[in-house]
This record gives sequence, C-alpha cells and structure tokens, in this order.
Amino acid sequence: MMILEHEAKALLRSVGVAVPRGTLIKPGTRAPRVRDYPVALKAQVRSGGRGKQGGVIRVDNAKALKAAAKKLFATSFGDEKPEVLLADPWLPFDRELYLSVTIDAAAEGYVVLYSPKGGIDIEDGPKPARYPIGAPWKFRTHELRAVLETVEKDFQLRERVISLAQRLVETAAARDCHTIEINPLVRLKDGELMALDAKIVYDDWAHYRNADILAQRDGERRRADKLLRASLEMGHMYVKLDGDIGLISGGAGLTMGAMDTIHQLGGKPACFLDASPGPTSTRGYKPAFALLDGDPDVKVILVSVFGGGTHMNRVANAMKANMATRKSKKPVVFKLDGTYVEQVPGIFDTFGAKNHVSLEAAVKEAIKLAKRA
Amino acid sequence: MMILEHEAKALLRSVGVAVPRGTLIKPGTRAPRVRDYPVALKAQVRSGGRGKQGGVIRVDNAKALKAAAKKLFATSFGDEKPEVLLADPWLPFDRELYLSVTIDAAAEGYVVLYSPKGGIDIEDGPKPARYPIGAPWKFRTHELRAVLETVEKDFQLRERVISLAQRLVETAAARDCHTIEINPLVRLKDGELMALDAKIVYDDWAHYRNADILAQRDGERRRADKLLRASLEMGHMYVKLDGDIGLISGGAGLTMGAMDTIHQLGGKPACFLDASPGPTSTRGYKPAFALLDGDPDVKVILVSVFGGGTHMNRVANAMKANMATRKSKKPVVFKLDGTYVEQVPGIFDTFGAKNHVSLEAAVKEAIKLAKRA
Amino acid sequence: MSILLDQSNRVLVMGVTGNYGKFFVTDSGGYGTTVVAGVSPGRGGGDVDGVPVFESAHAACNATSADTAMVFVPPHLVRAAAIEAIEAGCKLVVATADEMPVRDTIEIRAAARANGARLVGPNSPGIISPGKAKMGFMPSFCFMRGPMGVISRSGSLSYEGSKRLTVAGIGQTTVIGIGGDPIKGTTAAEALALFHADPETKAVMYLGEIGGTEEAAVAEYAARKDAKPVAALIVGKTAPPGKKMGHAAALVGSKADSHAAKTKMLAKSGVYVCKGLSDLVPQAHNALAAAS
Amino acid sequence: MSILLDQSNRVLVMGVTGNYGKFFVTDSGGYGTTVVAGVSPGRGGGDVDGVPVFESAHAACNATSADTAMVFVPPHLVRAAAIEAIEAGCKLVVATADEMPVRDTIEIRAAARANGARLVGPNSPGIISPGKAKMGFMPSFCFMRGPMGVISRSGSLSYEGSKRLTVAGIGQTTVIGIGGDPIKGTTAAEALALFHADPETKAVMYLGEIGGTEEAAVAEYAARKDAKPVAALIVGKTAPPGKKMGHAAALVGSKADSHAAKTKMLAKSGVYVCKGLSDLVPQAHNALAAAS
Repeated sequence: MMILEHEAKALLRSVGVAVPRGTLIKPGTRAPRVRDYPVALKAQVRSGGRGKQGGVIRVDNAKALKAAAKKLFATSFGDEKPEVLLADPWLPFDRELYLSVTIDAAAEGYVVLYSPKGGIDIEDGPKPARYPIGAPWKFRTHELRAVLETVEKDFQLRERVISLAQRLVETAAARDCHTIEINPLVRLKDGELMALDAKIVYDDWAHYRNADILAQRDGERRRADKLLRASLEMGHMYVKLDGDIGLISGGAGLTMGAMDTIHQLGGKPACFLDASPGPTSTRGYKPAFALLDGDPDVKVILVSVFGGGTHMNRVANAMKANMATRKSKKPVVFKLDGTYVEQVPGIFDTFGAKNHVSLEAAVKEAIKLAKRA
Repeated sequence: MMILEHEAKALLRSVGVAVPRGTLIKPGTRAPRVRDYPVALKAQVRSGGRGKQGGVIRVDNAKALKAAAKKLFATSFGDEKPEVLLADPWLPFDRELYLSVTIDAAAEGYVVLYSPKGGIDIEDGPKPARYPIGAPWKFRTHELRAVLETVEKDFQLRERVISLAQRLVETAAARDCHTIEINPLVRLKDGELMALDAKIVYDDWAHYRNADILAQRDGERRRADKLLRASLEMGHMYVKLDGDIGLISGGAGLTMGAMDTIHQLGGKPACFLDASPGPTSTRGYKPAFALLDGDPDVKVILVSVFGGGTHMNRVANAMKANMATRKSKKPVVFKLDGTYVEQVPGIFDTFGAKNHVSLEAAVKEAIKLAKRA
Repeated sequence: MSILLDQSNRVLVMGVTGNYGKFFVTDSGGYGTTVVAGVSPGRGGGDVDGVPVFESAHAACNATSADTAMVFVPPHLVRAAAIEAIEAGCKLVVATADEMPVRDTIEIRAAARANGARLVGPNSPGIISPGKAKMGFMPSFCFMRGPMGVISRSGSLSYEGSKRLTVAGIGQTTVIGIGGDPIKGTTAAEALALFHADPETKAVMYLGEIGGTEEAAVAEYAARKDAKPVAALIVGKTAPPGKKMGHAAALVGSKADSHAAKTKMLAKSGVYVCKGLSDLVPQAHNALAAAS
Repeated sequence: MSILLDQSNRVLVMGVTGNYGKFFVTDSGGYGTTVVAGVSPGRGGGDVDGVPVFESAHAACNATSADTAMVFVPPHLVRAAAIEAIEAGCKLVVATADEMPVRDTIEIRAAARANGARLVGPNSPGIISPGKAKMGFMPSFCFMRGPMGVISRSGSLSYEGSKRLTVAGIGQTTVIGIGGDPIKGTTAAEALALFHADPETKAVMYLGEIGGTEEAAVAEYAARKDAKPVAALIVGKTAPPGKKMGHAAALVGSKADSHAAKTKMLAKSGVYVCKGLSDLVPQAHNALAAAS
C-alpha cells in the first residue's frame, strides 16, 4: 500500500535522510503554523501525477496560503480528495535527481534506479540507470559506483547518492517497503542532498512485524464505508469499476480473466472482487454479497470460482446458506469449477440454483440479466 | 546507550512484539489514566537491579497509586531518580522466560540467549542457552531450534520463542541495537508470549542513520549540566568518580591505566575523561578544563595524553592557549608523549609548564598537589 | 519427459501435520507423487497417512533421501521452512502460500541460489506434470499428459486454462505456477528455459497478467531463432491503471505494464496472443501447429 | 619473523587523498611499509607522495598487486571501503576508525570470512612489526624489534606499554591493536593463535580492559600445555560498575566482567598478571624468563 508523502518523509527522516521541515495543514485549520514564505503547498494524495494535475502550489504569504488550501481541499486527484496538505519550505536547489529502490523479479530482489535528471517528466526521459542487488545484504557501494560512473559525472554528488542509496536499501528491507522513490532528490546550494518529494509503498503482508503497516491497513479500512469494510476485513481484494455486473471471483488471474470475458462479450464488470483470501464459508462470502447487493450500480452478480485447495462442495454450501438469508432480489449467476465440483449440482438442486459449465455461458447469462434489470 | 523501559517497549510494539498496554505517569500528574487495577508501577531508570531495589510496586487502587508514585519519584536508583513511571497492567502468566539478542565477539556478531527460567535472579541461575549467529542474515530458525531442543521441552512455546528471537535479531540489526533483552518474557494464560520488561541498548555511533539514537544522545546532553554538556558536545567521554584528581586523558585504555595508577600511588581520580574523540585544538580541550575547573571536588588536573595520530606539538600548543585564558588557579600537571613529543618542551618553556617523562612521576606530583590544596 | 517434477522426486512435506499438509499427502500421493517424509517440530515420530514425520528437514532428508520439499506452513513461517529444506539438501522447493512478505521470498531465493536449489512460488498453485506427480492442490481432472508446457502467474487461471486445453485434447508436459508475487522463486524466463530444454515440450502456453516485467522475458524468448512456439493470454485488459488487482505485481505502474503494451510486444515477438479466454484453445493449436 | 605484517605486504590506502591518508603514506612509507597504491573515487589518476591513486580498489589491486588495505575514510564509510578492498582481493584490512556502528563491523567480518581475508580493528591503533612495517599512526620510537608479541585493546595504552618494554630493552615481534569495540576483526584469541605459530615470538604481553569476554580467551590460551608464556595488564580497576568507560566494550555488565574476576581468572591460568602499569616490565621479564 502506498502511504502519503508526509508519512514517507517522516519515515525517511527517522533514518537520517534530509527532508524539508514541512507543516501539516488539516481542513479547517484557521492559522497554519507556517512562518517563512514562500512554501510549496502540496495535496497529500496517493494517486500519481499530482504535480501535473495542479496539486502543488507555490504560495507567498498567509493569505495566499488560505486560498490555495481551500482550492486543494476541493480538488479531486483521481478518485481521491486530499485529507491533509503539506506546506514545505520552497528551497533553492541547483539540480533535480531521481533515486529509487524497488523490488524487481529479474534482480531477484531489490534494485536501485538513478537518473541524473529527476522531476515530473521522469517517465518520458531516458531509462534510469539500474543496479540489481538481490538480497539487501548484497548491496555494494563499489558496484553501484561502477554503474553510476558514466551516468553521474559529478563525483562528489555521486558519492552522496551512493550513501543515500545504501540507506534506502537498508530501510526498504528493514521496514518492508516495496518501493522508496525520491523524485525529485535535489542538491541544495551547500551540496547536501534533500528529498523534496517521497513515495513509499509498503508490503501489505508484513503487517505482523511492522505496526506502521498494520496502522495503514486499519486506516484503509476505516476510510472505507461499512459494507466495503466488512469485505476488506475478510481479506477480500476489491476495486470498483464502472459497469453493472458484480463479480465475485477467486484468484487475481481468473478474476481479471472473467472481467475481460464480460467486456469481450459486450458487458461491463462492476468490480474486481477476489474473495479467495477469505474463508470459503458462509461467513467468507457474506460480506461480498452484501457489498454488491448494496451497490446500486450492480444489476447482477456473477460468482466465478475455480478452486484447487478451495473445495467446491464447501463453496456450494456457502452459496446455499447465503442465498437463503439474502434479502436482495438481484439475480445471481454461478460458475463453480475445481476440486469436488461433481458435488455441486446436487447441492445447487436443493435451492434451485444452476451451475454453468463454461465461463462464457455464465457471462452471457449475466449480461442478459443485467440488460433486463 | 540504554533507553528507558517504556521506550524499549514502544520500539518492540512497533515491530509487532506483544507488550502490556501501560500508562506513563509524569511527576505532578494528578489523576493518572489508569483504569484497571492492579497495576505494576515501575520506576523508569537506566540502572540495573531496579526490581531488587524496590523499583517495582504492585498497586491495587488509585489511592495506593498516588502514594507509590510519590515514593518512587523520591527514590534514587544508583545515581538516578526516575523522571517518569510506567503503570503496566498486572497480568497473570504461567511461565517466566528470558530471551535476549546481543552482540558477542566470539559469535562475530549477534547472539541469541534463552533461558527457560527468567526473572530477577537470572544472573544467579544456570547460563542461558546460546545461539551464535554472526551477521544478522545468517539467523536460521532450524539452528536455533536445535539449540533449544533440550533446553525448552514445550515445543509449542519453543516455536513461539524462535519466531520472536528472529524478530529481535532483525530489529537489533535494523535499529542498530547492541542489546535487546526481554526479562521476563512471560507466557500468558492463552499461550501468547508477552514482554513484561524490556531493555534496549542502542549503538551510539549509528546516530546518523537512526533519528531515535540522535534524539537519545541529545536527551543525554540536555540532562547534563552546562559545563558537562559542552564537553559531551565535543565528543568527550566522561564519568564522574569520587576522588579529587581531575584527569584529562586520551584513549579509554590509557585513561583507565592512569586512573588505576593514581589509585595505586595513593590518590583518588575524580573522573574518567577521554578527550581523544574531540579535536586536538584549543577548542577541543577547552570544555574539559572548564568542566574540571568548575567541579569543586577537583583539586588538581592531570593531563595525560599519548598520541599516535594525535600530534603532541598541536596538543602542547592547545594547552598553552588554554592555560593563557583559564581563570581557575587549580594546578595542572602534564604528561604528554607520542608523535612529535620532542617539540613539547620547547612549547612548554614559553609558558613555564613542565612535561613529565613518566606517568608515575606525573601522578605523584598530582597527588602531592591535591593533598596540598 | 516433463520439467522439474515427476515420480522420481522424493517429496518432503514441511508442516505435514496441518490440514493442508494432511490433505496433500493423501491427494497428491493418490495422484502418483512420491511423498516420503513430513516435518513438524515437536511431533516427530508419528506418521500422516503412512508418511513418517520428523523433527527437522535435516533428519527427514537423512532418513528418507528426500530431495524436494512442499511447504505448508503459515505465511510468516514459510521463509524458515523453505530455507530449512534447502539447507537440508532439497533441490526443489514449492511454496504455494500467499500473504508472504516479499523480503522473505528474496531471502529464500538467496538461500536457493547459494545451495544450487530452486524455489517455485510463492503465491502459486504449484507444479504438476500430468499423469506423473503434482505439488499443489490442482484439481487433477483439469490436466492430462501431452506436448504443451504451461506457465501461469495465477492459480485459478492455470486451472481454467489447462482444463480448456485438456477438454480440447491438448495435453501438458508440465504446468508450472510461477505465482503472482513481484519476486518469484522461478521466473517466466527460467521456466521457459526449462521447457526449451525439455524434448517432449513442443510449444508453451503462457498465462500472464498486466503489471510486472515477466512478459518482457517471454517476448525475449519468443524472439529467439531457436525458440519453441509460444502462445500467451494476458488478462487485465479491463483493469484500470494505478490500482492493484489482487496480486501485488498486478498493477499498471508505467505504460509498459499495460495490457495493450504487453500484447503488442508479445505479438511483435511472434507469440500467438489470445484475444481472451475463449481464444486460448485456437492459439494453442496454432502454436502446436507451428512446432511441427 | 612477525605476524600479519612485514615489508612484503603490498599496501593499498583507501581514502588516500584525505589528511590521514596523506600523512600515512609519508609516515609509514618512511618507516619501511610498502605502500603501493591509493584509492579515492573521483580523484584517480593522480598520486600522493609518489603513490598512484585509483578510482577503485579493484583497479588498484589489478595494477599494483596490492594485497593489504589500510582504511582512512570517515566512520560511516569504513564498511564500504573495507568490503571493497576485501572483494578486490586484499587479504588483510586494517581499520583504525572509531565511531563505527557495530553492525558495520559485523558485515565487514562476514565479507572477510567469505573471502578468506582478515580485518584488524576497528577503533584500533593498527598493527606494527617493529623495524619492518606499520599500519597505523603509532609513534615509531616507542617500538623496537624483539621477542615479545603484544596484543592491546587500546591504542594509547599500547604506545605506553610498548614504550616501557622498549625502554627496558624488551623488543616486540609485532604489536597488534585489536581495538576497543565489542566486535573485532581480529579477537585476542585469533591474535594469540598467530603469535603461537610465530617462532620468533617467545612470550606475549596482553593489554586488556574490564568488560567483554576477550580475557577469557587469553586465560584459555594460557592454560594450554603448549602455550607460550603470557603476561597481562588489565586496566579499569578503579572504574565503577555499570558505566561505559569510553570503549563500547569497557563496561562491567556482569560479575565476570570485573577487574577482580578477570585478573583472578588470568592468574589462575598461569598468566603473569601486572599489578599496574608500573608492574608491566617486571612481569614481561618473568614471562620471557619462563620462555627459555
């Protein structure tokens, strides 16, 4: 999960990385404690491309700050409105760099990426230099130096970048981060490096050994509405889309495969909902049904599960129990397959449900029902 | 440097280790927010042996809490009075264990120590089981399991201890701790492990990559008086002793050697003061003189330096400059030796100082002067 | 032939006394997998469905010459169990668990590399060589022996895809689930190299997703002059950019991660790109036809 | 003979363009040390007092066959420089820096072990084989060639102790500063093993401190039947328990760390224990007398 810029900067500060001494501004703050102007007022949102969407405003005095804050709080970035703003001192610098540490399959672990020209256009520029590390303890300053030798000619700057990169690798490993990206990393007039912006993506699954990650996950759930929260607490993964066929599936790949099939056959998926991480019991599927039943955009629900360790007799029984207590009248289409699927028709017969044999048939049925609704 | 129990517990909590939900009580707090009694009221001090000195009191109600808090705030542990107290819930448990991770020369790095019987008498019991690891990434659960196989018979408990030990090793490495000691580690009625007490010793020199360590160092300096603070800020290492011969030396070994020599020849050292980490300039030695000049217990100052990379001509010139601006009339005895010592007599002649050739002669002179004062 | 797994692998089950471990012993043993030992600290000496249980992987390997490990322990213990098996001498370790911190996978890979071993997974259905052996919970009826190697980033999609092949009469040499995590014990590139070297594998079906860089390796292989024919299905065409689709690696971060970019790149390298699940069997036929 | 260092070591200076590096080239070169190369990233191509400067340890070792490295960089960079030198092929690395995080030393030791190299230090004066070569800033006049091996946990104490020996006519094969940190590149036990194997060393003088476990290793060695005679001075008799005396390792934590416990243990093992600095020369004579 991605954390906010000011949270990422706090983490970097805690490991000795220089970041601006910014001020947090919450909605309704009458007199923000900003002493020196100008400042960069920055919307704290998780979506990318904030800079290009006007999410950073240079502000020269208290009055302008008020106006800019009002404007940013009212702006949506992607599907997100900022809950807080960060006012960072506007610092003069003479170079803008890009430095990140992330994980990479080919590197078998961590990789350092560096570009001597950072900033908001980084994606359009030449590819950053790449230092594959693998396990974090295999980081070697001399190897990174060799990678950067032709990339960064200023050797004093290069040495600072190398030390910083090592700190970031150690931090990514110690704090279970998928990515720590500093863009721009700037060189101040005195030669020191400072992280003017920072993006950190935590490893969700390290929540048991990092209380910060647990708190972020709890925050994510707190921000969700009641119906979604119940589903998230079951471990489900959910992304809302703009269609009308509510999809309850298992496994990310098949869920996307079903979404694509719906699209291909002329329908529109209402969501990505992977219910496989939850328990395959009545309890496990209940919040998924409640979520889609409660969503007025959803006209029909398609349950598409292909289980190996997930046994289909259990899933079929869970469906039966859920259908019995469900109040919504939205139609449900089933396509269950996998281990013990031979027991499904017998169970489905007891409550009048039909199990489609092919995904295409199930999707066609769902599209038909959605159009009719 | 050692941090306080409640700070250590906060660090452990941040990495997912179970600790009691305690309440901090500062001096003058009228109504501490303790809801459930009984609690263990614990003096937060850095010195060891707190339990045996009555630093932990079981308290059954709000009135008793007030009285116990008053008593603890008034008690000295070693040379330390608690600045804050911790009220932890009094938890029922069925076993008290000992678990620590520390560094060890023979292990070439980290070592895990475990004893199936923890508590305040741990030092008098049998030696804990020892699992040498070396570099933190060499920790192996199956190796620790083999070490503990005969030590801890309860295999379910053993597995929990192994997981916790791994967490502690990773934390020690990630947060630059010399030692993380949990004593007692208790097993609650539900089988979960909890750290009822915790001791963490940070690595002072990792301050540049761990803001917590920097803050602790700053706190140490803040707690020091003005004269000592100036010396600490120069990097000097100082421990006050109960004698009258103020010692300014360089290098821990020779400083202790000089202290021992003073003692052996019938004097009493007033301090351990290793000024070698500071700059060998007027600036570097000035706070050391100010500190000892300002200490009424110090009757005479003995400067004993044997330098390799520290050049004696520079030290002699620094002494000259310091003696010229110094207001105190306390006598100073010099014994400088090492690189460029041949230049010392010439420099000393210019301000009438004498450089002793042997430590014994210098110490005898200092003892004589101290007795005369 | 097949890759990595057949009846000759001597399989050790880490966490054999748990529910998954017990089911695996019975289910995969019934399929033909040679399960020789289990490990469960504190419970050594017993047995699970006739398979002896040991205190440690070391003891198990010594006693049974196990050379392959299947890991069924909770996510936070997978690193420990996998590394224990590797250091006890297992040359192939399969971890199906999801919810594993990626740093743990990195550490297992490092241990595997240091010991000349291979990890498959995590967050993967495992691996099956139809008619020979399986390491995982795949529904056996979806698979049959034949000429196609299958690589999949997703578990359920590999079942769906393999069943479609099987129903169409296209059997598989081996189906390997490389998993949905960003760090994989075995990458697509490595799986392709294994299929390339396997004489029985005539063509490869790759089941991929948006996000990550695995697909670049597939395109790179397919572009080789000596490459075996490759067909591929990339799911996630309808996924919005910037959102994680379940799998930690299934996120369109940059433009190269998108469905359009990936399918274009694959097609350009000569891969038979499926237009969707319904197009899987026709493209598989095309790839096999190109092989002869 | 001597241990670890003589004129045949080809010395590379990491951080050669700093003040310490420059002084070392001149000072130790004048003493007899064979300084062949320096490294200073960004400043390669120049020279320091005739010693060529390279961009990397790898380049320096390739060009000059350097096999020994002296590290003079700020404390937070020592780990990087030491590991670079080790991986470039240096078999002996001396780091004198104090203020180094102990985790960094642990990582250097791991790299040294993986590459069959040895670290001396950190927080150490270095090593000198009198009349042959020195790696460090020891005042040369304190030392002379002779039969006694010296091991010291403290820099200035090693100067004071060695000068007393020299003035009394007792020369040294090698004086090694193992350093005051809790993790050492070379421990007392390892230094003793080296002196034990050196035919020219007749007896060993050990200069120790309160705290830590090094002294246990000294006692263990001295108790061996084939041990060379050992004399020892342990400083810190007047240090209060529970306070760190400068060195991170010089802290009486448990009872075994105290001055009384250590001297008792050493005496019991047959070590000639000095009552104080003034007793150093008499005990050195006793040890040497026992050697003949």
